[in-house]
Amino acid sequence: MRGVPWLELTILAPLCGALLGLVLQRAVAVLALVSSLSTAVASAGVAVLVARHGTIRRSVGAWELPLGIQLRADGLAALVLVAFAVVGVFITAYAMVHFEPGSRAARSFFPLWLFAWTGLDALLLSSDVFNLYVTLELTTLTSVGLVATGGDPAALSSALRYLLFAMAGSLLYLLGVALLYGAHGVLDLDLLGAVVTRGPVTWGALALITCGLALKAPLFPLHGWLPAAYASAPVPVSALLSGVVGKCSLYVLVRIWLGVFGVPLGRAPAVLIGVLGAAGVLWASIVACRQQRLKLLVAYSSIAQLGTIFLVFPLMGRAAFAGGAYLVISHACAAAAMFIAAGTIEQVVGHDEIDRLDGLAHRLPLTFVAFALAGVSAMGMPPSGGFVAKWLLVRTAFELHEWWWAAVILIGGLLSAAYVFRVLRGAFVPAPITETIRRSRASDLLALGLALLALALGLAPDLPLALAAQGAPS
Amino acid sequence: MSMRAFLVLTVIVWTSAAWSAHGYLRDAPNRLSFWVFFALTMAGNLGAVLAPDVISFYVSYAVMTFAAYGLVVHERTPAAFRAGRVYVTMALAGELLLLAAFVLLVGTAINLPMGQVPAAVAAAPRRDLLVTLLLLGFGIKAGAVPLHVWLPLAHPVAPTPASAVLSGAMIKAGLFGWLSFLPLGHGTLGTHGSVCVVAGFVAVFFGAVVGATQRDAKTTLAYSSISQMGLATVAIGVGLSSPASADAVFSAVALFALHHALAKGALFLGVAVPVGASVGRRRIRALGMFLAALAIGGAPFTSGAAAKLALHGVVVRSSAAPTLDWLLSLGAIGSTVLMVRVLALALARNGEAAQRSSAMAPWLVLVLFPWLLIVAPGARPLFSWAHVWSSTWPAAIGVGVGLRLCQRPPARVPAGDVLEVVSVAARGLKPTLARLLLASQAAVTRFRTRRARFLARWTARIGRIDRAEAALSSFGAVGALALFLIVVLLLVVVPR
Amino acid sequence: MTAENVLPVGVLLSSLVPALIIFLLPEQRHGTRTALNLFAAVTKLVLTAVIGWGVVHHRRYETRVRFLPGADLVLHADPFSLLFVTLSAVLWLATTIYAVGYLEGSPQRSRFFGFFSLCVASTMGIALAGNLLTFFIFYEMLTLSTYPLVVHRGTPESLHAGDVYLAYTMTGAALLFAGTASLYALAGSVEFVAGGSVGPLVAGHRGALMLIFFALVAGLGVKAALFPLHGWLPLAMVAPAPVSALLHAVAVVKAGAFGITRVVYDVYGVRVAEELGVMRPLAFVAAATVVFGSVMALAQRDLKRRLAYSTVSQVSLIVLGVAIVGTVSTIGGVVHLVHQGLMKITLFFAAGNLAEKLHVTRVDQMRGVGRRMPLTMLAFTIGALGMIGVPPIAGFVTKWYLGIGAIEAGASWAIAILAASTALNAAYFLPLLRDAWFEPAETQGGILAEEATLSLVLPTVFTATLSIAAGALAASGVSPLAWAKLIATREYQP
Amino acid sequence: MPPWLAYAASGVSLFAVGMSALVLHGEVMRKILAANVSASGVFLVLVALARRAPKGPPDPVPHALVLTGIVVSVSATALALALVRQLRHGAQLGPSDERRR
Repeated sequence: MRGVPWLELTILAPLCGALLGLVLQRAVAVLALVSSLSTAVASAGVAVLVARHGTIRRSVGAWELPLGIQLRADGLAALVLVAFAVVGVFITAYAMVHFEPGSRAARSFFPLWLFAWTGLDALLLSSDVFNLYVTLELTTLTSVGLVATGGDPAALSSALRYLLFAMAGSLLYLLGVALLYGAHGVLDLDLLGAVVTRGPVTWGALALITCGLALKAPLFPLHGWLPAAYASAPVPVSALLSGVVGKCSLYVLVRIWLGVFGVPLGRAPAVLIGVLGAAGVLWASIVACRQQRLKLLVAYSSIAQLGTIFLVFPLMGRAAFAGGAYLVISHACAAAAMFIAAGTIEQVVGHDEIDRLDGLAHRLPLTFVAFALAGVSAMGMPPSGGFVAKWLLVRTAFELHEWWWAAVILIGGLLSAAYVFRVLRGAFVPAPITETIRRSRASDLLALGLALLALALGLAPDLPLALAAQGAPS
Repeated sequence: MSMRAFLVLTVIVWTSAAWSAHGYLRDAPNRLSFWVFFALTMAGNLGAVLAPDVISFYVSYAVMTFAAYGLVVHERTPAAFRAGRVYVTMALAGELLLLAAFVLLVGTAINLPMGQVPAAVAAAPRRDLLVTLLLLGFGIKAGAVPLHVWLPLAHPVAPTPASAVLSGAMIKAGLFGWLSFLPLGHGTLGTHGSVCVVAGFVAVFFGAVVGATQRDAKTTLAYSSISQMGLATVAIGVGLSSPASADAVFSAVALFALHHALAKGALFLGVAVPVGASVGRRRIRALGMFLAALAIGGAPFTSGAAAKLALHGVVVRSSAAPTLDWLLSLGAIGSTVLMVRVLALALARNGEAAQRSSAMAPWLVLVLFPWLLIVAPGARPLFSWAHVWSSTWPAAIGVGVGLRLCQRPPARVPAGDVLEVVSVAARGLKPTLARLLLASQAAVTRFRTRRARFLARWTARIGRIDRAEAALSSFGAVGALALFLIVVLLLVVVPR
Repeated sequence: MTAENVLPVGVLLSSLVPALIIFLLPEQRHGTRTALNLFAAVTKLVLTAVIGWGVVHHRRYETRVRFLPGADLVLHADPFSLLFVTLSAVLWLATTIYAVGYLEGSPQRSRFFGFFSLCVASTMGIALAGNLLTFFIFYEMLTLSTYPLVVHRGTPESLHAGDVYLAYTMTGAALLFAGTASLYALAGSVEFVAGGSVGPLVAGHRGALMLIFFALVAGLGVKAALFPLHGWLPLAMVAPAPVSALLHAVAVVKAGAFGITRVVYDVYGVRVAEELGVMRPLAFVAAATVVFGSVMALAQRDLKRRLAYSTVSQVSLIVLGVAIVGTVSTIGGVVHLVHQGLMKITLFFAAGNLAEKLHVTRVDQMRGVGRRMPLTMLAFTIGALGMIGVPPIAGFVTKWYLGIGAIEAGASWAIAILAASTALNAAYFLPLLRDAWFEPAETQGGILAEEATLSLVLPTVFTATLSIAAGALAASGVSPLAWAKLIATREYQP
Repeated sequence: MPPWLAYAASGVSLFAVGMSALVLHGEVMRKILAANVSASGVFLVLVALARRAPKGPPDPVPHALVLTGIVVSVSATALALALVRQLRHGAQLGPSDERRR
């Protein structure tokens, strides 16, 4: 078990799949599936390893620091890695259903997705600020490409906007990294954490890095690029963007805060981030309630959920940290499920306008069930992963006697109930019996599977929480 | 021992009424309903008399009370429904008062044997309140003034056999309640006693005066019941204020109840006895009614005389004995007047149920049974000259007054007397109430409109978020906000 | 893995598993579904009986699963949970039979029965929950699984009712969540223990505990329809009759009242709550609701709305009993949980029968219905008289104990509330009974000619019989009253 | 002011100029160019930092970083250009389309 280079495999498996996919275009879907499954197995391997032995570090190709690249997996990384891998497999499978085999879109989607996944896994396992930059860029650029696979003008222009915003964010981040390196001469997170002190350089780096990542994450009010990109992309892309890729920048920010800034700079900037996160929860939830299109609704819901995760900054502590991690993974499942369900609806009726979905549930029962179950998690109602996360965050807020964070989370939950049920209530309108739609139920089953995963996370949180606690801040 | 009298009267009155109803209702459309409620009421009444403990008493009593509603409204006429409404309202109030009393009395020990009740009441921490509740609660059933208003409405509208049990047996359940629950002989309750005595005499005269103005035999009979129950109330009052008289009160009230139940039952049934064209039957009916009326009037050698003698025995123990005694005799005048009126009204017409054949036999039982009382041991004084005189002169005056009234009947007081006043007052209040209702409806509407307007305003306000959200997606806004974020972050981290 | 560990889960699963199977069954498999439902209901009753026997014999039934730090998932059976479990299990059986008849031939029965069983499963979880978090989880599951039933018809009115239901219950849920989480934050862990467990915290956290209490009670008060949180209940009556039965008797408002009782007695402990001074406000709110609900009921012209407001009033009697400190009033409150359920479900069944067979939905259409549907109206009469408090029907026992409890606790004002409740109940029920029985019918066939079908009448008569039995046999050892006494004595042990 | 600092400062200014152009210019090509200018600014900062130590050989790490950064920047630019091209080519959108948004 220990002999197998699981960490490297999690990166290599999707990378190989992507490269082979570029060459063997006919078998690209099968290749993607195989490599997704291998990645999942490798991720599981990492998780088992971390669960048993705690944080693991490996130097790639035996090159030592500072020039070599070191991979590091602690509990948080392992947990997110596994969760993303599972969701990734589902998305791959869904894409196989969604895209016509051999189509142009399929040929470009699978390799890009696997490249993105490569970047994603590398990002999760990165241990220095520059590697984080590179992997984040890899993920972002491939994501932009993925958005553009839609091919229509809306998708292209929103991809372009996404790219420009992301470039700006990356550059801000990189300048921050440059400042840090200039001041301290190291890039490794732990080493930086050990040497970083108060001072103008640190302050500047903090401001630049935080702002850059806030732009990419996105943190309210810098989220302007996101809804259009999510809504205009092909469904599998929306699912993986909001479920998986969308958490990257946040992950980087958490890593850097945990490793570098958290201790010396005190709580004030963390509270600022929390305030923006809270504002984002409320803002995006209200906007989500007002959307006419289902995909936009889910997109805004994702922004709101991200906002909730940003609350771990002011609540920093073991329980809140676990809550944040839990929200990341359960939202990964739930958001993907919701997007897949929305995609199915759009595919069947040709639109995704919420007010015109009345009675559709009779024709697409499984789709609506999947959406409803994912909605339960998004609302943070028990039993679901969303509930567990909310519980951990709210409880921490009360433990810190800062009830206002709890209030924001609870109000956010109420608003999310409002938009989820806005979709679901139409399901109960009786519809005249129309022709049954002949189509594959695979996409429904996949959405349902993801939604059930989100629920299952709420039934047995013990194991994931134990994993997240490995190497977590105390 | 004296409580057995209640069992006897209950059984006899109910049996005869049932017998009589069998014929009376032979072809009535709602027979089934009548018998169901008749049986239920009877079961409740018997249960109350036989109850071994408080809870069984209360349950039986309540069953009786609510089932009797079915008897009151049996005819389904508007008058019946009105009477029913009044009855059920009053009965419910009575039940509530009693429930409160029982709760105060026994707490969770709902199995308190009936025999221990008076002592328990006397020892209860809130004795006075408790006694008040009991007096009022049972007083409603017993038709004590001013709680009697349902009685003259309800008794006459019921089918005659039902009137007989309502007036004959059921109001005795109220008396039974008083006797069983009040702490007679367990301490002095002066105020309660005096109030009872006063209320009792008020009932005696009020019932007689109002009853004398009635045009309907059954209503007059109902007022007679009110008047007669006033006598029992007086006795209870004396018993409350002087513990020494308790035994006498028990036997007097029991005897009185027995007498009144049977005689009143006989009078009510007599109203309905059909005679058709037969002169013989008509004479029998007239004679029977006359005998029963004599008893109620307290003429010598009747059960009424025996009952009054017993009451006299109670009253003399009171501190105000001469006055009370005199008032009793005065009351007897009233009773007789009412009886004359009843006879005149009832005999002027054929039995109301002429077309429905009703058995005469059960009626005769009721007529004749009370006479047994005067041959009972202990009735010796009935035959003393003094007593004969004291019971004759009021009766004679009463007959005179009654006959005079028959020639020139006074203006009729509407049945339900005080209730009419209340209804008129209520009618006066109606516009006010309607205005209040309208005002409250308007307030609700106003609230709803305001809420709707408020919501609409806020929805519109929240709607502005759409424009703001659209603005947030421009490069310029994001750039400015990002710059702002950097500045704020710096401001926040840089120590001052 | 002993029987003691497994049985509570068994009770839960006996409706959860059928729910899942029903969802998967094709719509047309009506026979299979009915059989499954009945089998499950009977299984649950048997399991409940076994546990009941065990609890009487001092066995300890508990299932504990590790869940979150400081908060396990716990199902346990104590006398109070068993009271609620038994009530729900019995009424579930009745309601299932009723619903099978009521929904004959209507669409979406699979969805209906699936969510119905899910509701009952959630209710079982609520009843058996061994700590506040477990309680909350099932409480929220109940919220979610009742929504589809409320909007089952899919008409604009029912969708509106669903919206309002969600708005109320979700807000309540948020408050309950806040209260629960903050109590856990304060106390570390909140198990349900007779006599409560937060006592030691009173010294340092008086204000916080008071606030948390009000948050919890407000959260629960939404489901218990405490004024002014009752707005959803009268609207929800647009749902089919079995759903009303479920909302009013089997699960929802009961869950709220049950939760308040749990919070008062097993989280805070009655002495602690009294010392915090939160019982009096609770009692006042409950009292206000009793009167308010009755007055509103009087003003309603729609039969089911009248019944709904009657529930608002009656459920608050439970809360009133719970909030007046004293063993006897507690008995009154707790036993009313059962009594109100039995009587109100009878009333809703009967109202459903009237609407179904005679299309009688308004109170002014009741003339003569007693002749046309005698069994139904007999049941209705028993329920209505019971609500008024006529002995020997169950409602009388409640009022008796509440009355004594109020006097015992020196809260004589509550007597006035009881009296007002009785008078108002009489005012809005008796005219219906008069119209039904004493007014002539518009049409009249042979007797029973117009009576509803057997599967509608049977449960109606069954619950009516239970209402009488619960009152008439209150003194016996197996009555709800005897059980409530057991519960109350346990809570007041020093 | 040591020379490295001057370079670094000018790098930062370049970055700022690029960023403001990225935000302020409506034309999408200009935005892409602005991003590149901005990136050059960052690279300049990094290169300047490599020579921070007054004596000895320059720090090799920043060079590695800059090289990697350039690769990233070029890829991003290429992607952006490809998107613009496809947009104009496929959708017949005028160059001013971006401005209207």
